[in-house]
Amino acid sequence: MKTNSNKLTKKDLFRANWRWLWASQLSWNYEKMMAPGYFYTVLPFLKRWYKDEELVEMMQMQSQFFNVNAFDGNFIIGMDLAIEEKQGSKAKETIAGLKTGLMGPLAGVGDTIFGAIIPTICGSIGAYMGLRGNPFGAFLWIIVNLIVLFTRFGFLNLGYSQGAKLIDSASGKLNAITDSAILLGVTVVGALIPTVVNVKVPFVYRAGKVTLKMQTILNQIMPSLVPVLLVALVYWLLGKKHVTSTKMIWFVLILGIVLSYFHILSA
Amino acid sequence: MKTNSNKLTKKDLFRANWRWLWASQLSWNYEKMMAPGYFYTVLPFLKRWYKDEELVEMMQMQSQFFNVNAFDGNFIIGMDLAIEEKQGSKAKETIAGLKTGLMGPLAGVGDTIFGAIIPTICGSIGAYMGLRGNPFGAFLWIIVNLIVLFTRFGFLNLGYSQGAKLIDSASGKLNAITDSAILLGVTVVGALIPTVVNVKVPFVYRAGKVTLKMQTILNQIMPSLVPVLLVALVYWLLGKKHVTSTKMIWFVLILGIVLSYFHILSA
Amino acid sequence: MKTNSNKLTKKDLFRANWRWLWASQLSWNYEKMMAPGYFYTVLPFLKRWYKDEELVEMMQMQSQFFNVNAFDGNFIIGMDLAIEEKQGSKAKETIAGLKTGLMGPLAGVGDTIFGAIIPTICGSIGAYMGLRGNPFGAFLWIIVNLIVLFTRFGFLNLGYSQGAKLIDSASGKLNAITDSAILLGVTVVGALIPTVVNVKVPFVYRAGKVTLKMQTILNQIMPSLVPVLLVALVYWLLGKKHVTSTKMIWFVLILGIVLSYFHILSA
Amino acid sequence: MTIQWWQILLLTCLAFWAIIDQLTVSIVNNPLAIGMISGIIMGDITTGLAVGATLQLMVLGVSTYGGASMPDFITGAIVGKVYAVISGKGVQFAIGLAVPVGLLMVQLDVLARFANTIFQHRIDTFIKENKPNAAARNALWGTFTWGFSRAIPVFILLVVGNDVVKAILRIIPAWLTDGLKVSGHILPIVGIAILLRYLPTKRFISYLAIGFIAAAYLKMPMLGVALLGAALAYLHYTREVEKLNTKQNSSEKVTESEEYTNEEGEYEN
Amino acid sequence: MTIQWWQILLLTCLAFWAIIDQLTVSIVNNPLAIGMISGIIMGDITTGLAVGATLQLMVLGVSTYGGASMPDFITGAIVGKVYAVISGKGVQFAIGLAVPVGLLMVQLDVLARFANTIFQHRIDTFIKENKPNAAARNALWGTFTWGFSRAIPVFILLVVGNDVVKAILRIIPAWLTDGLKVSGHILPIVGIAILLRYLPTKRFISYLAIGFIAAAYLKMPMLGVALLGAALAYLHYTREVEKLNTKQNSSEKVTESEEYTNEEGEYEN
Amino acid sequence: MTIQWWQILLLTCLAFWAIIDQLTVSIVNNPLAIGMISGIIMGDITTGLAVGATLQLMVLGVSTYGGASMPDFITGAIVGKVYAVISGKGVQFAIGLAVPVGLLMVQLDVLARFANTIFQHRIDTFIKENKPNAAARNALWGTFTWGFSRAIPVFILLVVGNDVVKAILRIIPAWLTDGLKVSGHILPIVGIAILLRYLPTKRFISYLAIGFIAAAYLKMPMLGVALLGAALAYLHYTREVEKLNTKQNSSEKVTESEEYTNEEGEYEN
Ligand SMILES: OC[C@H]1O[C@H](O)[C@@H](O)[C@@H](O)[C@@H]1O
Ligand SMILES: OC[C@H]1O[C@H](O)[C@@H](O)[C@@H](O)[C@@H]1O
Ligand SMILES: OC[C@H]1O[C@H](O)[C@@H](O)[C@@H](O)[C@@H]1O
Repeated sequence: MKTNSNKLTKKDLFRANWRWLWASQLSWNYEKMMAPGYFYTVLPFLKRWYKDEELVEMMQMQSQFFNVNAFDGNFIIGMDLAIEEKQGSKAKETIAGLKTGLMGPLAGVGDTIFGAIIPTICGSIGAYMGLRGNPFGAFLWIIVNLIVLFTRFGFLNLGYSQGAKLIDSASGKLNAITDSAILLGVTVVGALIPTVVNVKVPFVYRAGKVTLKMQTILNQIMPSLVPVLLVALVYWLLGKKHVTSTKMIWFVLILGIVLSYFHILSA
Repeated sequence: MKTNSNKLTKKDLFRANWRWLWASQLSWNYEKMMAPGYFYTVLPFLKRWYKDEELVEMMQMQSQFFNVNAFDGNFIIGMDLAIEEKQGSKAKETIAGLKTGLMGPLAGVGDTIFGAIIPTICGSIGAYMGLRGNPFGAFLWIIVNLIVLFTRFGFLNLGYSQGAKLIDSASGKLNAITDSAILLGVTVVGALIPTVVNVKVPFVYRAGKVTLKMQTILNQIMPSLVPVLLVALVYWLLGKKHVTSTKMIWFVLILGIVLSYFHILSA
Repeated sequence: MKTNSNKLTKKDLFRANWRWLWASQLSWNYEKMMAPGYFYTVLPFLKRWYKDEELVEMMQMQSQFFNVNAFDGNFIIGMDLAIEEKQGSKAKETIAGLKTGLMGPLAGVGDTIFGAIIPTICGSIGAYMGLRGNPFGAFLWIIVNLIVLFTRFGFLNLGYSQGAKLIDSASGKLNAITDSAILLGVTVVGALIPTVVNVKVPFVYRAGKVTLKMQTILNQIMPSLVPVLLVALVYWLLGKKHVTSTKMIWFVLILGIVLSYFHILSA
Repeated sequence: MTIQWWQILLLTCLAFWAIIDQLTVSIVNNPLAIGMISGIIMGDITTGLAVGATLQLMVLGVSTYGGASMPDFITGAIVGKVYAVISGKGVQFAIGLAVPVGLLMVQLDVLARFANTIFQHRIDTFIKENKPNAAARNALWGTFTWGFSRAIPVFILLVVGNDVVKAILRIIPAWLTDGLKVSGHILPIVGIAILLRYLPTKRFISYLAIGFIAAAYLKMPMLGVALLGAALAYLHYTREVEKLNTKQNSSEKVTESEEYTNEEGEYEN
Repeated sequence: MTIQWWQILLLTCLAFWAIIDQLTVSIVNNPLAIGMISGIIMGDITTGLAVGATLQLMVLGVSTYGGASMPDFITGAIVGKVYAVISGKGVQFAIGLAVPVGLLMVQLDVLARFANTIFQHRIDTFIKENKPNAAARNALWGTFTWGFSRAIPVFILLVVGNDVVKAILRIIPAWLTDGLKVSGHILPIVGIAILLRYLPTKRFISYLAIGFIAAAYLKMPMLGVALLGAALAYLHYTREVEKLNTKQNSSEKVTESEEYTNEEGEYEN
Repeated sequence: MTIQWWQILLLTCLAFWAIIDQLTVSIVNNPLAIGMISGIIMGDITTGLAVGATLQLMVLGVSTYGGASMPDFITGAIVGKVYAVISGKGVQFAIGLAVPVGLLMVQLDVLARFANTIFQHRIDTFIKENKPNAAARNALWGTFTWGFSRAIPVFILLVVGNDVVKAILRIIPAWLTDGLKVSGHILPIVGIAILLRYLPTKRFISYLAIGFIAAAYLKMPMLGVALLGAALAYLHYTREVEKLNTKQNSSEKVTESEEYTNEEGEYEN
């Protein structure tokens, strides 16, 4: 169980920030995306708070599918740390739900600000100067980037204070909070499926003047039908004996190539 | 009450399938659409399970408004039989809700597959061959139709097993299931009103350059306002003394002709 | 508390109608729109039913933000009177919720009928006649207006009878009704924010061929983001000490001019 | 070339069967197949195929949804084919004939769907009187309304000739056919209203509104609404079951449940 | 032709009344009627009708929603009509004058709606001090802000002449009129925020979000949102009532309610 | 002009760093900066800026969302710049080279993201075996897959020359690159499915459906769905807390709670 003796210090939060800065996307992969980065960031704290079985359980929870914008996503880590600090592994499900529920919107906001607005403004200024041989715009952008870098550290601390507030106001109601967090998470996953899994059925039936686009017909039945069916299939397979996630990843990898080869799916 | 001695056999299910195949649309009518077909299909089972008052009640329930695609709609009959077999007339409201809730989506899926996709493919192949005097395409389509015919029989059995599963998992919770089934049914009816009742107000006010389309203004107040008002009117009238459904059907029939005559409604 | 001795008479209802007819929009203002009119209309009844502290409280409730179409909005006053007559100040929150919940839809319906349909029809007939020097159309419109004027009086009475029905059927359940009324009201306010507060960010970033419309980017983050932030700001400020609504109105007034001056907001 | 009495008989039967086939087994449910069969009966399979194929291309993907009446080019194919052979004027002539016949059939289709409400009311009455078998018979009598709606006009056309179609179309006033179309569109209201009276609608009126909003305001297709409905139904189900459990708990094991409350926090899925 | 002092007086009163009429009884609430009446006052009803009718056509279906300010062609009609008669230059000249006047009125309309916030604050204060009658008076004083917002400019225009309009329009800087427009659009925020503080918003914050999502993301019109809100409110109501009943049952008739649980199944609506 | 070995070394390191920079500190995460730095290394900052700026304009606002692979004009900038200097053929030649290199990098980006799934599986295994440090190491080893995915091709290109790119692009069959793209798009399904198995999804399946409906049918963006989810979560929360309170009340103060019920009406927020 949690040991109150080790309250998180400013240094601890900085350390989390630092680890996230470097690790968040380094082992980004198609299966669980930023899961390694998240895991790596919180690991020192897990080791401090938990032992043995409990540690394994918490590490497993912290290495589930995760994807967010790297710039503002540490907000979630801040909240996580605040909650775990107070509640320990009792909050396992709460964290799992919160992570899932918050990653979607923070990705959207972060990608818009840090992926679209800032690069477009700095890029166009810099490029027009650069074309005239003036390096000032390029330097300006680097300076902006340094300021942004500095700002990123704030999100985690913000998340930490919000998380602390949440958990304080909810003392004695962890069950209710956990349920609500999962509810939010599951709702977001429901929306994630049609958003993240972006495949089409390119098959077009043609005979004389008649063309029948398969994707159009599928949309009439249900939008994003193919992603839903694929998720259902994999979900179901994962419930079978002897099916590991490694096997599944190979299965889906080959499935993608095969279905693409026969023009059944296209990206 | 239900008599356990008469468990449904494969022959029973085949018989239901057979009756549905022939009767589903034969007495299709504007008032209750496929209600006669549904009633005819389940009648032998009703007679086996219920007597007197109970029989009348269940027959009445089974002859309410029903409309589905004839090819996949027997799925609902399968579920129905599985549930009634276990619960008898206690499940009256459950069945009423389920029928109403499932008919909409099964109509959509069935119409797309059996009404649009297959005929378009077979039809275009067949027509192009036919134009060159080659009857092969026409025969091919007949063969496809025979395969489809065969497949149709599967849906009822599938429904039967799903229904059995549902009712088993819910033993002792029939009230909750009934409520939920009705909830689903009522939701679908809410969507049925603007979908099935397709009338417009063609009235256009014109004075000089000014045109005022009545339907556009009505849409600003509420989409599908006219269907809603008509349903409300008929619902309200049906609650009056001496108003029978026969009177209502004549009323609506004449109403339609009159409103059309004065260009107040158009199809 | 309510005094049963003073049951509302027809004359009372007429008086309410009359006051609403004249006062509803006279002190219409940007801050609380028709609040003065509503307050003025119900004041005689408040004075009859309540004293001292209770009176102040009820007057405060009756002078909150309110906006509706003046022609059909008295329906709400009718409901209000029926409920207060039975329940007195216990119904304070119920009334607050109902007013807020019903004003939106009644505004929409009233504006369509009395603000769009009737003026368009009467106006086009009258104008075409007027252009040919024929005053008949103008007089016709005046007659229509007199009929409309007469009709307006009916809505309040209709509201009164509906309110009485509601409150009778719900005896002993006022808490539940109050909650539901507020729920409805809050839902409508949620929709009011993006509807009523209609401002855009006109800022467009340009560099060479690159244009970046600020409003488009903001919409990507969240539609109606600016109105939401502004409401949140004012809501938050109102919670501070020494912040009065008078100060807020000046603050927002100047804010609008300043933000417009710097092209940050436009109408 | 003239037509033989046995050909008229066969073609009339074919017209009868064609509509019943569509409503039941759906084996020759298309202009192409019916055109071919007419061709066989008339001894000229190639023209039959050509007429059927041409009409087929005109209705590709057109299908009857929710009981709407469509131009019936299947019946059109029979008549068109026959006249093409009799007159010897070829496929285009046949099409020119098949199309108005197909359009005429829309009116008769509407009529058949109307006529069947009579059987519906008889069913309702017989059920009330607990006469299941009588009711069952009425569920099948539609066979004749449907069948004759196609067989009779084909028979007349083959015996009396083409002019009769035009005459009939001239006699029926437009306001009546238009009016019947509107009536056909609003008649389901009666069935829906009866259903709403039958179900405990008042208790679930909120869900009626939600379904309506989804379809009318948000233009969600039926499967989407049903999915939403199922989600809400499952929520309701969980809540009801929870209530059941609470009730049982509260009576059986008051002390235990309280301990659980104090313990608070251990999550269980 | 010159204008008489009693004509000026009558026309000024007409301008005052025209706006009050719109806000209250709505009998002559349109350019057509006001144009006609100005015509009567000026002794030339035909031109009055023509001016009014032309302006009427320009505002057909334009109406003020949610307190937005529209070009006021009613006031425009008065001034336009008068100058048409005085100058003798006819209808087109009158229109050319009425339009800028109508546009100027937008600014004054905004100003009147601003000025009334003063009465609002006095109402709020008097209510707090429990002076209902004083508060009531302030609910009517808007009569003068509204009325004079139209009467004064019309009076000036008739006395001083047309050039003054152009001068005024030239003096008021664009940033101020633009700014006032923006302020007008965001001022309701204060009222809404006060309302939110007044209602127990926190408890129902979820519904605030749902209403917002429906309007902002799904573009549902207000009546649709209200319908959804009503559906959710009714759901809430049923649940609360159910809870009340359970509480009463659980105390009054514990044994019976348990029997019901065990019985399970008999449906009751 | 020929290239020196230390220049090759520096440029290879730059390619390695450029991608790591994007994934971590994001300081020189754009073609412009990298073009400039290559220019410094090659001793011709002006051309470097020109190449970088031109490529920059081609990717304005293009960014990688949800792990999609984009043409990598940052790596393109390095190669392009170098060849522009070596060949002396100027900026346009450099761009003509940078673009295919950037496109080639899409394939290698996909490959790196694939390769990292190996580390993912090692992490999962080490966690199961309670070896946190070993797992942590694997969370960083992606550095090399990412880094080398850019460094190696740049190195080869600088040493062996341009033709090798074309050769490689010719060898890799289209069905494989297309197939890998599809696989990349559907692989997240595995992570999502594992997550769904991990969370108590069945209890909350209704909300899964609601989230899906909002995104798929109503096209609501993610933040909107999350807002809706938060609203529903808060509703759930209030209800759960209420239940907790009821339980405590019902045991502690039965009599009081009943009085409250009878009193009925006094509203409390
Ligand atoms: O739309 C469902 C269903 O409605 C009616 O019953 C007919 O039009 C059928 O052809 C159709 O399949
Ligand atoms: O939109 C409702 C209502 O809003 C304001 O009060 C005015 O613009 C009225 O004219 C309008 O009817
Ligand atoms: O979309 C969120 C996130 O997804 C992936 O992790 C990458 O594409 C990031 O660049 C992006 O910010």
